[in-house]
Amino acid sequence: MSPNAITILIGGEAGQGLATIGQLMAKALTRAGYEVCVTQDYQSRIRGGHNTFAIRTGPEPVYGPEEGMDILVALNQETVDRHAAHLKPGGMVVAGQKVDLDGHPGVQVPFTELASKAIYHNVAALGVLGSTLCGDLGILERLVSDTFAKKGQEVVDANLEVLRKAYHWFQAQDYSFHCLSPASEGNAADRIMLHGNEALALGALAAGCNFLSFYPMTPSTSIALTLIGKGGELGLVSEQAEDEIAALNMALGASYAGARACVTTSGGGFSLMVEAVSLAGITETPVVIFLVQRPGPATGLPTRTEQADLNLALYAGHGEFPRALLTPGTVEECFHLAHWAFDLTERYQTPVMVLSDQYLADQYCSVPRFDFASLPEITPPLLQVDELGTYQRYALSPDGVSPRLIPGYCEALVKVDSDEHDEMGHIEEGPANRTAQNEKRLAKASGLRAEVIPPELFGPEESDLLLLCWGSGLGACLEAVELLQERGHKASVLHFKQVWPLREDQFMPFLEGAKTVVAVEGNATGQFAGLLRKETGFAVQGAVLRADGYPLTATYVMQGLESWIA
Amino acid sequence: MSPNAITILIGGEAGQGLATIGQLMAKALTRAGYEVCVTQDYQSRIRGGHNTFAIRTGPEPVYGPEEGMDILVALNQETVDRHAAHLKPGGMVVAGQKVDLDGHPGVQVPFTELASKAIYHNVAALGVLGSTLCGDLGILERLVSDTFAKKGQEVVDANLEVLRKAYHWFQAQDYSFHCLSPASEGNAADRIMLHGNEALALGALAAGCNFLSFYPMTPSTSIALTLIGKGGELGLVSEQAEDEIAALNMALGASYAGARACVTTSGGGFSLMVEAVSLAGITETPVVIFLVQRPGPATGLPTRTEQADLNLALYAGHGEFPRALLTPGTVEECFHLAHWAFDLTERYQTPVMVLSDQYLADQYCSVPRFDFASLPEITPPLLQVDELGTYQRYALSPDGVSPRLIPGYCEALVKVDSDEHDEMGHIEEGPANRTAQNEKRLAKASGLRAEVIPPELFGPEESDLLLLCWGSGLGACLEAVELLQERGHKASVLHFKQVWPLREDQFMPFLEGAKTVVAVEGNATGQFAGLLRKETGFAVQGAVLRADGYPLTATYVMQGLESWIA
Amino acid sequence: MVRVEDFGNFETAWCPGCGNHSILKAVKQALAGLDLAPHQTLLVSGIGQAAKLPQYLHCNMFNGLHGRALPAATGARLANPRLKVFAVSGDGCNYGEGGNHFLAALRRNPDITLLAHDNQVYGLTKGQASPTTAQGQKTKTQPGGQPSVPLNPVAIAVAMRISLVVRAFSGEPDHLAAMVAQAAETPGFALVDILQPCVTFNKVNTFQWYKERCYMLGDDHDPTNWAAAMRKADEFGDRIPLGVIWRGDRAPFESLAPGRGTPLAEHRLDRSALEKLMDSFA
Amino acid sequence: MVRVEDFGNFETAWCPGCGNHSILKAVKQALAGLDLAPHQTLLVSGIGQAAKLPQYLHCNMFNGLHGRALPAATGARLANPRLKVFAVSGDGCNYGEGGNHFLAALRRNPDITLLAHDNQVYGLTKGQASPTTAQGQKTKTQPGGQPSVPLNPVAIAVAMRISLVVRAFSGEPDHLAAMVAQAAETPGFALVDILQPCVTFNKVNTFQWYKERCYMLGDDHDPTNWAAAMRKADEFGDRIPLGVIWRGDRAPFESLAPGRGTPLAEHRLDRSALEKLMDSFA
Ligand SMILES: Cc1ncc(C[n+]2csc(CCOP(=O)(O)OP(=O)(O)O)c2C)c(N)n1
Ligand SMILES: Cc1ncc(C[n+]2csc(CCOP(=O)(O)OP(=O)(O)O)c2C)c(N)n1
Ligand code: SF4
Ligand code: SF4
Ligand SMILES: [Mg+2]
Ligand SMILES: [Mg+2]
Repeated sequence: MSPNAITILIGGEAGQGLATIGQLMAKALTRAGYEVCVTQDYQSRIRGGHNTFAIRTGPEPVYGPEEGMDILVALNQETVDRHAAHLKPGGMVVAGQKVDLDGHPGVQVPFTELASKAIYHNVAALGVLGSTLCGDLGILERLVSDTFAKKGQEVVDANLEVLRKAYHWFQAQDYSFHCLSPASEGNAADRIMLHGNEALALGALAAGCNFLSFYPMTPSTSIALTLIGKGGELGLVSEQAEDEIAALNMALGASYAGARACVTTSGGGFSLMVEAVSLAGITETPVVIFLVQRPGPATGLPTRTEQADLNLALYAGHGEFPRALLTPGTVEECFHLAHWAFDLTERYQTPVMVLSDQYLADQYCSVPRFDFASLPEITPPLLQVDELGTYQRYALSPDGVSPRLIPGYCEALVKVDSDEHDEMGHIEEGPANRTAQNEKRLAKASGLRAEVIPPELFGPEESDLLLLCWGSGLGACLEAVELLQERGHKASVLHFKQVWPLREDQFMPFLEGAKTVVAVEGNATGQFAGLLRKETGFAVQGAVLRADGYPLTATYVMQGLESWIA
Repeated sequence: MSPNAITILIGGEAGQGLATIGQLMAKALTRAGYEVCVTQDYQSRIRGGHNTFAIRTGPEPVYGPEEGMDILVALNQETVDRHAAHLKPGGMVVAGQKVDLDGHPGVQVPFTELASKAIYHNVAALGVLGSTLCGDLGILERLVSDTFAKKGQEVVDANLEVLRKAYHWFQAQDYSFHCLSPASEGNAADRIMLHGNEALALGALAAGCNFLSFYPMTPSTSIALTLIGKGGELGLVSEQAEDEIAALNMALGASYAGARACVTTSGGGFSLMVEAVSLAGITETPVVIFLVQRPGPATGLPTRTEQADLNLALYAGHGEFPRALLTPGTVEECFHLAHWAFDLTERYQTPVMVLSDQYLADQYCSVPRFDFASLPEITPPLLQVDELGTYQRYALSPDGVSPRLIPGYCEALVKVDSDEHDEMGHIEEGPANRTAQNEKRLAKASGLRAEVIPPELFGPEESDLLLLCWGSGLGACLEAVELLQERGHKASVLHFKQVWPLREDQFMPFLEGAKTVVAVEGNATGQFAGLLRKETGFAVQGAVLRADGYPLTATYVMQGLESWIA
Repeated sequence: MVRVEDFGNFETAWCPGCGNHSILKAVKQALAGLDLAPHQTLLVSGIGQAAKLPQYLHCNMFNGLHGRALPAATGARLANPRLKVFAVSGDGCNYGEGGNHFLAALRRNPDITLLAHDNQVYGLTKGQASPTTAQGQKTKTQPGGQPSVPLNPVAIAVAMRISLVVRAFSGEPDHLAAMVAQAAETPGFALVDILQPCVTFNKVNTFQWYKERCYMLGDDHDPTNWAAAMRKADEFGDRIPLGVIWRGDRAPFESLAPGRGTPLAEHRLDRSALEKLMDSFA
Repeated sequence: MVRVEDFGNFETAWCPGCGNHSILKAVKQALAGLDLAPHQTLLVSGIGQAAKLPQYLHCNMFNGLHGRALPAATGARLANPRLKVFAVSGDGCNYGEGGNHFLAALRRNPDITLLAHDNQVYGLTKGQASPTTAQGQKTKTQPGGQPSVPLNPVAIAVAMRISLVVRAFSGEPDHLAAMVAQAAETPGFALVDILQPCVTFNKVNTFQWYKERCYMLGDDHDPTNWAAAMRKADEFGDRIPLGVIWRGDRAPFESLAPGRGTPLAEHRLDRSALEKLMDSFA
């Protein structure tokens, strides 16, 4: 973690535009070549309440949020009241003139002077903010031009004027903030900024996903929004279903008929899909399920984060059938694992789930452009078979995978069945057939095991303290390990970006080579640690668990580790 | 297992009345004081196909089905063709005159001579069958009288005549079958015969269950049928819901408003209830879910048996909240655990599930009459509170349990909430409140742990071979252990009638005291063995798994154990 | 005498100008008018902006799952006849996720008043099309326009002849309060479909849009004439009739459903009946 | 030329005398008449006795979950316009468990023919009331009589003006075959509600019961007149009209839904479009 990293926290009510300012600023920093990592905190309401948009940025990689901030952009008084006490030394507040800084260092921006209309205030804030960081005005100008281009030159010009006025206003102030250390050369050119859900959508599109059925549910909706907004040109068919049950059944119908299909949802919606997950299992129909977690049970905390649906995802569906669960830890992994999910589900014809959570979903990051050319081609299903008369959808095979034909292209018939069926796909209730088909389906688990993505180890192979994490827990653990190492501990992180299946051979040496293994999870019961014990017998020595709706942070992890590092 | 036990297998098409003959015969045996244990095998169709009704009976306890039979009642030729080869030495076939015995010993009953109309043929078969076993004609006569009483004396008399004619017809035959050893004195008076689902319903009614909402699904429907058929007089309110989602939400609404409520379903329906299970968790609303398993995935084998929904039941519902899972092994346990389920859910205000399966659901058994007076009273919720103004549905408490008031009886308001809420029940998204309420809910797990029903050990505490089983696996294991002991093995059975929570202290000594532990389960992946390892780290040495739709039998278990007992 | 103030005054999470504010006021006014004390009333809701209403007044509350207000309300009504039961939720909740329960309620006709806040959009999840969004209307998830036609819940309810079918508008609060009161007093299922501007996400069906189209049904409309009611139910475009569209005389569900009709919380176990019941297995 | 024999002859698991046998025959007849070869047709079904129909003829088949035939069919239709898509299931499947999808299909109007075998009972699960069982009818789970009124799917479908609404009867197999063919040829959603005696579990709505009541709609009925169609849809008692109750002119869903309209299996990844798309994140 860069010692040169700083945090800008923008706070205000829902509807005040804080996300707009934040996104513009984060994008400007990305274009300037900085590393950027955003954490968003909002409430389940459209107006009012108290929301924040935190940008952590610097010339070197940043992994996640920290508790304090260097610059506090206060769109209202409440922001000062709640957060100013956490200003770091040398930090400052940026606020409007009606906000009382309450003795904290900072500036009161004369927004009404800088911008004639309220709609320009966001750009004014951007100008001031850019200026405090000694940002390049040219980059800000281009960003503003790009952003408002669709609205015509007049709007662009008006915004540019406000931007410049605000930028210069701050420079004229008798106030200086330590400028950001320069970004590394060359970083600027090939970077994009997107959040976890956008990266999932982009990965799906890169995998040729062309069908989406979904029912809106925070925090998953922006995957659907991105797929629809960006995928339309690629020919993506999308339909907002009447409910989540319809969404998954529709995706399965589409997949059967030739689509590369996915659904997006969160815990409650996923619960409603459980029966159809089982249908995907027995019909052997490929489908990717994006499950973006939020705290439960039931409606719980709709806009907050948690990693508590792991068990449900592992065992969703009655009866037994194989599956794979991918759990990206970063925005980049969101992209790659979304692509991989389609690859796996297509080849194994069984449901593949990608688990994210609100924190990662809303986390904007600057990342290198994705290299589409390096991605493997995904083999499409068959449109023709030679043996027209003898084609059988569920032909037995050693690896459990049968040739999947799309109906309507040749005379062979494609029969898929929710009942136990024979090789042709017709209902068949006999025990020998049952055993053959059940074992055929379960046999696909071996292939999935063979292709498991190994967990990634950061730090020494033999450690005093090994932090075990999965999915979005990565950033906090990486930063905590840096702190631990600074304090002289031989600490490592073992991060699982695939939590099912698990393969002991890939990680047992690290667990056994560590003096102490502590699970770090965003839930109250240590679900992954439980899974690990089930599969390997290995019991972690401790756990740092967070289930208050907020993401794991290095500070939180360090506090939780206190007894282990005393 | 009694060496004097015999098996009567009745086979025929759906619609031929084999279940009627079987039920009458089993009831006659029960009234005569015999032990009875029935296994039913049928298909997912209303007419045709091939079904069987197997009665295992004798003077001493019988645990489950066996593979061969002593008497084969063949209602059609297919029955002879399929089953006669498995006749045990000394066994016989009972068939009509159109059925070719194919060289097997037996009698061809002149049904048309014995009974003028086809509707009497069932009673004729009963008469012959009773006669082969040297059954008491008086018992058969009373049974027939009771059965047809509702239809008037004329019908009773006509049936009695047929019964007697058939009984005497067999006695006049030049054919003898070894009579059943006499039943123990006194057994006759205080026995009833019912199947697993009826026992669950009776247990529920004994617990004061007064609300049922359900959607029909084999093999769970007969719980609902029994609750409705028998519970009406007790004031039970029932409603067939539009779907399973409605069923559980309706039950929760009813429970909130003062009902003692349950739902009945099987795997697919339960999958649809998953979201509402989570709602029960966060709203802390008592409800009992009867989940009668059948083979999946999806529609699977609708009329067959499996124990493959354990994982789903354990983790159903997004987010984290406590629950209890009860898994009766016998018809008697069905009764007692159904009662206990209501007791637990009422006191811990969290969902309690009872897992059965098709095999146990349809298993008629003769059992001693239940002693209602010995059952604990279940404490009802409050109708009044003192502190009208300050009553809070979710008041924090050390054990996590808050006073549950029924609305409408006093001025205190009862607010329950699917969102995270404060003590009053209003939406509250703050982290401190979240942690307090989440921990409050999870704290109830301690109480549930304290009350866990320990697994039952049959056989020596230190064994060479310990068979681990749960739910309906008990009978097959008990019989297998008898066989093992006969063959000189120091074998035991450890049976779990509660699979969640688990308490190591209750059973680890037995696991560790055994040379070899083998899990015996009705699924393909050893779900309970996995749970055990997760909770204790203990890995079983072997597993006998059955997932072809048929129940575990002693023969199947012995075959599976071959490598362990060589 | 119950007064409007007895229901309290809560801070809401709704946008300023949202039609929900008027609906909340009208509900309080109706309850006070009916002399229904907070503890005698149960509001069951799903999830959405509309579904937050029960959070904002003193009453018994069952805030359940998105789409599932009606089954929970039906269960509560069956269990406890002491309570006056309302189901309160949005168009997405009632006609989208919960559509099957809406259909079932039309068949059952339980003694429940359904307040369906119909802003023709998903509010809480930020502006996707709802089942009542107009065909062709553009949203972020339907950038090419909503391909489906809107559901006409009023027509479907009339087709099924439930006890009362009302169309109301949050911009006519007194009429709305009167309609809510009439619905609550109707034995059997009463649907009050309430047109409600969402100032943030529905820029088509604005207050003005409704105001220009809505008119009060007069005495010339006979709500017991089914064909006439169907015609009025079908009217939703340039003109939108407000008031009682249909009044039927079906018996309420509770009067036909099994059970004794006494509150279930008062049942006590009858051991001798149980013993008799066990005899039937002997 | 496709012949009836091309669809094969399978042994069924239905009871002798069940109306499903005639429906199966009529479906084959209709498909042959339309010259639709087995591989050009997709039958999507739920679970139930009716839903077994696709098991008994040569055709592409997606035998899905109880209640979920319509969403699966909709997905298949969106993905693959080469297929003629039918959804086939019982009254319980379509109007009970699957009610919400029925409502959604009425809004969407996809180019799907829904064959709803309406035996007014749950057959496969042995005789419980279905959503179309008459009020008061006694069953084992409704020993006091079904408390709800039956759903009128035909009236609801007319109220929503889908492309075609038909009432047919398995006892009029030629008429049924003609209706199935007309439905299949209709672009947009076509509901064929088929009265079907269940000889085993429905002792009220027998063949005779239907036979006595059903009559063919004549030329005097104008299926494009909505009010007239509503009246005919509402007729279900002493007399039951058979034939086209309503014919509408709504555009089929696929023509309005996003996507290019080409079969999705033929899409190939456009890397340069993807690169451009990535630019929008820079
Ligand atoms: C099972 C489930 N799916 C989705 C959601 C997300 N969700 C919450 S409210 C809502 C839509 C609300 O629309 P509406 O019912 O019209 O209410 P409004 O906000 O417009 O008042 C959705 C989709 C959820 N909470 N649960
Ligand atoms: C989720 C789920 N719930 C319940 C069932 C059990 N089930 C199978 S068919 C059926 C009812 C069938 O009735 P209907 O759709 O009218 O078809 P029919 O048998 O009368 O033709 C039910 C309840 C199931 N398979 N899945
Ligand atoms: S988003 Fe719309 S419905 Fe929700 S509170 Fe705001 S105006 Fe009202
Ligand atoms: S039970 Fe009824 S619907 Fe099912 S096959 Fe038999 S007659 Fe037909
Ligand atoms: Mg709405
Ligand atoms: Mg039916």
